[in-house]
Amino acid sequence: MDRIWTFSTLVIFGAAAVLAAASSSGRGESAGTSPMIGATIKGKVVFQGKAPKDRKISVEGDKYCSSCNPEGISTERYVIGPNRELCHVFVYVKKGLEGRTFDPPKEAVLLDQKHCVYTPHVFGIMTGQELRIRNSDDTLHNIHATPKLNAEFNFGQPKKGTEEIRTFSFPEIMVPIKCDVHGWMSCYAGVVSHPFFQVTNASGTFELTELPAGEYEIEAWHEKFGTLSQTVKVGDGQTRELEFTFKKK
Amino acid sequence: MDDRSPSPLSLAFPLALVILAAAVVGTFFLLDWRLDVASEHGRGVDQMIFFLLVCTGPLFVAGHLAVAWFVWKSRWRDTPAYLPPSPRAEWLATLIPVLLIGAVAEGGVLAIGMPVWGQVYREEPDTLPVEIVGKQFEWIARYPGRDGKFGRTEPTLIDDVENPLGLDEDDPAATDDIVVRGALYLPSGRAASIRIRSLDVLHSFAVPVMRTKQDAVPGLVTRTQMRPTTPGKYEITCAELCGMGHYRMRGYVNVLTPEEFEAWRARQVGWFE
Amino acid sequence: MEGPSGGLVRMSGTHAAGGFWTRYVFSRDHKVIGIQYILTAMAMGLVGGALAAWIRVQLAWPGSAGISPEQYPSLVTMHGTLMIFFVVSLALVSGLGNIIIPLQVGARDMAYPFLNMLSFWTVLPACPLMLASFFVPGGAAAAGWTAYPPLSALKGAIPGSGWGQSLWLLAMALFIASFTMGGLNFVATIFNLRARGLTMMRLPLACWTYLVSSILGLLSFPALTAAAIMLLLDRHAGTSFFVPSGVVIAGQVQAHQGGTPLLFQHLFWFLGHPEVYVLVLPALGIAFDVIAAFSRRPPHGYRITVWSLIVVAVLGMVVWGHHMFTSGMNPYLGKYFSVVTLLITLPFAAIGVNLVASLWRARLRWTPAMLWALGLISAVGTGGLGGVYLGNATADLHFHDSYFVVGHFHFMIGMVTLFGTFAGIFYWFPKLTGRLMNERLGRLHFWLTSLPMFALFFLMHLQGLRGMMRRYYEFSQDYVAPVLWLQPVLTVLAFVVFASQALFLINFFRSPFRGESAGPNPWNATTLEWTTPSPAPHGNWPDETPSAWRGPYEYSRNGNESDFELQSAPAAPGVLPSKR
Amino acid sequence: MGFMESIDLSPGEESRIRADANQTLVAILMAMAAMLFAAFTASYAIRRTSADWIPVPFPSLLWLNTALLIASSGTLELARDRPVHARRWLRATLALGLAFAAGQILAWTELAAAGAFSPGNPHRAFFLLLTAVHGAHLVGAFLACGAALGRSRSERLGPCAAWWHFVGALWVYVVIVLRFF
Repeated sequence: MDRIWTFSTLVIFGAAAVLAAASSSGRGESAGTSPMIGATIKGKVVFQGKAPKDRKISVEGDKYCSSCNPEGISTERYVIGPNRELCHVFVYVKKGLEGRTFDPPKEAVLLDQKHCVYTPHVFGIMTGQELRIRNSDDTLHNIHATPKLNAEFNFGQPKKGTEEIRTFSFPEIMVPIKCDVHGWMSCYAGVVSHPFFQVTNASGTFELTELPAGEYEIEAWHEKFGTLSQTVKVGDGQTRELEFTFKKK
Repeated sequence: MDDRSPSPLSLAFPLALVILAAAVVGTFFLLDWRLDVASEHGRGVDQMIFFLLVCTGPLFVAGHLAVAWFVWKSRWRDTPAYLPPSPRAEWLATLIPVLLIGAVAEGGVLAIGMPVWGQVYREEPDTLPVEIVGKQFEWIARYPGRDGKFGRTEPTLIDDVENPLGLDEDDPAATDDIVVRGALYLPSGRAASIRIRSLDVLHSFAVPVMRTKQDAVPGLVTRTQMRPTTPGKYEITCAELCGMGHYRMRGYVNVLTPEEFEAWRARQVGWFE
Repeated sequence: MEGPSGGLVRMSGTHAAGGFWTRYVFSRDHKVIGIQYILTAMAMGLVGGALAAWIRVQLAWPGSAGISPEQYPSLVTMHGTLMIFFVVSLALVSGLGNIIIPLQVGARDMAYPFLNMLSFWTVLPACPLMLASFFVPGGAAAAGWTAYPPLSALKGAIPGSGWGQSLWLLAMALFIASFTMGGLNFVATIFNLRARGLTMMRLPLACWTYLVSSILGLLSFPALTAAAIMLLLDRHAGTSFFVPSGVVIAGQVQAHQGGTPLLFQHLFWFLGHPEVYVLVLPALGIAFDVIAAFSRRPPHGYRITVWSLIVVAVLGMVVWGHHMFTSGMNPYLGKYFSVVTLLITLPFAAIGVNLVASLWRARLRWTPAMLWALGLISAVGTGGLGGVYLGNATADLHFHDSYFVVGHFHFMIGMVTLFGTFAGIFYWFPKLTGRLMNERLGRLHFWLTSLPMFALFFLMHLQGLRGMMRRYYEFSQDYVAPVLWLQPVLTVLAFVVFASQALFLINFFRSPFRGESAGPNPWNATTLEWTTPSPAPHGNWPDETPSAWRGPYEYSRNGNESDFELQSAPAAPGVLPSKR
Repeated sequence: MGFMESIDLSPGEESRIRADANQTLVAILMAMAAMLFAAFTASYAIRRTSADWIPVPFPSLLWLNTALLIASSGTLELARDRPVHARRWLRATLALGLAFAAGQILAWTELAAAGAFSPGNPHRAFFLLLTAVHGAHLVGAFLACGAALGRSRSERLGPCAAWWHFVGALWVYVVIVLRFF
């Protein structure tokens, strides 16, 4: 009897040790764990030319949405600042990280549906990272993703407070997500296999930090203006600045 | 097997039938099944339905009472004597109720139904041209604008946010088209000629209070006509299964007085203006 | 169908009883196959009924059933498909038809026993295939039992349109193949294997209805076959028979071009409408047989009924468009379909009136089978009158796809067919098992099923009048609010109906062992199946097969000693059964 | 074995009833096939009005195939007329039928090589569909005639011949539809 106990204890400890080793080695080069400071690429995205305006969408066919948006809904497509800073641009490392693997962060990306609008309108997510989809509205929304590489999903959230988790398996720029019930509701997910991405905010700036030294192709993507890319070389501890200028196609 | 004493069922069953018939008739008086009607042809549809209710109701009751009566009578009958009716009597016994039902059915549709049906599909002069387009899961209305012409649409131009119908900006007829999401504005008293389209799957443009129902078929333009009578706000629903959001594919018909309607129309701007 | 013939021994009797496997599993005996069908239908009925109950929970208390809006159409689709094709078709048409036809025509078996076995073993795999679709990615088919494209043709249109729809089509293909084989057997058996002396006008009405229904089914199913093949090609081979140009699903323009969705609807309803008669007519035939036996008099107007059946079948094939009044087809076609559809009321009412008139001067015996038959009269009358509303194109502007339609077709292909099936099972049970089913349990089952069902489906008509649309996950429309309080009531009624089927199951599975022993003719009925011992042996008659010397319903003839005369009893000289 | 041994039917009668039942079966099957092709024809008629309808070049090989199939009907009639040589003529019929099938496959590969079966054009789709469904009916004819070859009794030969001729007529119909409409 004793021998069985000893044996099973050994097996359990052994397994735990192997698991611990595996998980620590799996963490690899993910940001934050290595002592190195790394490189930083930051910059700004601007728009040049006559800026199109977001249409106010009247939603009078929908009782709920019109009650929380009596003036109509703005779609957040062309959010352009006073100095032509362009918001909702997805900036990420397109090339230069081949062969490296990164673990997805534990915390999920939250996609909220509130007042018949998706928040955020554009977001980045790592392959394998959880996407938590929440309905904060007291009406039906459905979440219909139409990716090319990843698995399509399409489900409804009829009640306020419901949440669902989805993940993406392959990098894909970009995955359009729509609500079929409310045609104006759309958002985009940039799925990448590394943590070096950012979506510009109202100030149009982005900052990719703790990059390993190397040469990278950085791409900026906007849902209507298309993509721009630049190649940049950074060394350890260095910071490089970039500027992307979109024009109306 | 020969049960000489009458079964309690020979009492209970006819009684159940009588109660059933009474209950069915009763529900029509107890339940609030009447729906308002706000269109001209809708009144005709209601007349048709009312005619059928009035005619088939007694037939329903008569049938149930006949069964109850025969069953009730059989209670005292225990001699195995059955006198077959003469073929003539047999024919008559069948033919008379049959002709009655046939007259109700065919007479109703020919005398009352078809004129109303014609009213819905007739091409009248001086109608208000409107378009209603179904897509998963939304109704989008379009008015031809000042030029009275519907502009060209292209599926490839469809962008749910900026151009839900795929209007072609290069077509001059399209620039002044008025597009309204989820609501149809109509003047009362004037017939609206409604062209119905679908961008994806089958839908059905249904306005229950108007008694209007016409499928939206992709690849096809269907038509219906209605003359609203009473100003008000009436719900549009979808009557053809179109996917998960079918049950809440909603919209409104806003019936305005002619003056209000003109004022409303004057406020609208074309899609590309 | 003239010409002398004999007892038809070898014709169908080229198979022996055999051992366990050939006797009970891969049996070619029509009675065993009939029971296999009925058992299969019962299993599928439990699933279909559970789906209905589940749907009703959602409708009564939205959100509490754990059904999401994209699953709801799947449940509705599967409930409809299972009930129509895998419950009613299998139990009433394939199941009872198999049991009744050879026995009533005095044949040893079906004309093609092997084909008969093959027919069952074709449909059996379709059942797990259909059910499996719940567990594939995207869930079961969700385009309705009508499977209208483009919803059923485009994967992105609804999640169930992926794998689920493919499995649905596959299972339906197997079903159609099976139903075709069964129908061919029915027709060949009734036409060619009738006993000596059994002229067509001496055929019991149950056989007549099976004959008419089989021919109708055989001629209309090819349209669905064609539609299903083309839909399959549209889904998987990139053709566009039914998907038009420029369809945009979730912002993406589909590659299909030029197809016509209305074409599918025409093809579908070319089958779909006759299918209703395929299911309803046999139930009426069974009711005529049962009512004759338990009211101790021949049915009223045998010939009128037979001709009415034929007219119903012929007209039934040219009225499919009344399902499409609002579909966008030419309004003139709407007029035509409306007028011709309402012509069906004439023969159909004749059948109904004859059912009622068959009770005139009756001497009733209150068996459960009789209760079901009487209940059927009420159901077919009410449902039939509802049809007068729906065949009317103008009224249909209001009723199309509303709960009025749901109530109506549940009366016809829910209640009428189910009542007929129960009547048939109670009536012929002793012939199969040698024992009677429990009458007390049977009566209880009747009351607990029929009354709630009537209330349930009748009240749906009123909801339809108010404008409630079918296939809705939830009702938030203002105009239906006054009839929404009915929803929980209807759900409770549905649960009573579903739960009371347990009484039937207990009765059905207990009676073969515990039931009262039945003689060869427990009901003192007249048709040929009651001339053989109960249970009927393999090959149906232990020695020679019977001949028919007289009509099928010789009850209470004046001056006779007993109140019935078997069809096989030799008649007075001069009435020789020289013709078939 | 039970009831198999009890004889209350003369062999002649039995065989006649069997033949009658087979005739019933084939008659219904023909009606069903007619309905099936009617459904396809209706679809064809509706679909051909659309803009993307481009007629596929009709392979001339199909004319030869048609001739083969018509000839096979002739040989089948010879088989029915001459019971002594029935088997020989039946074999000839089957051979002609097989030649037809081979010709069909050849015509298909010819069309496929010309890129005719890429999806899109509805006429191509109908071409494939109608010939394929006709082919399925032909398989039935082969099975029936094969069965008749095994036991070339009139109870089988009659219904088999009916089906064979029907499939031939069906082919002529398909050719007319595909070539001229």
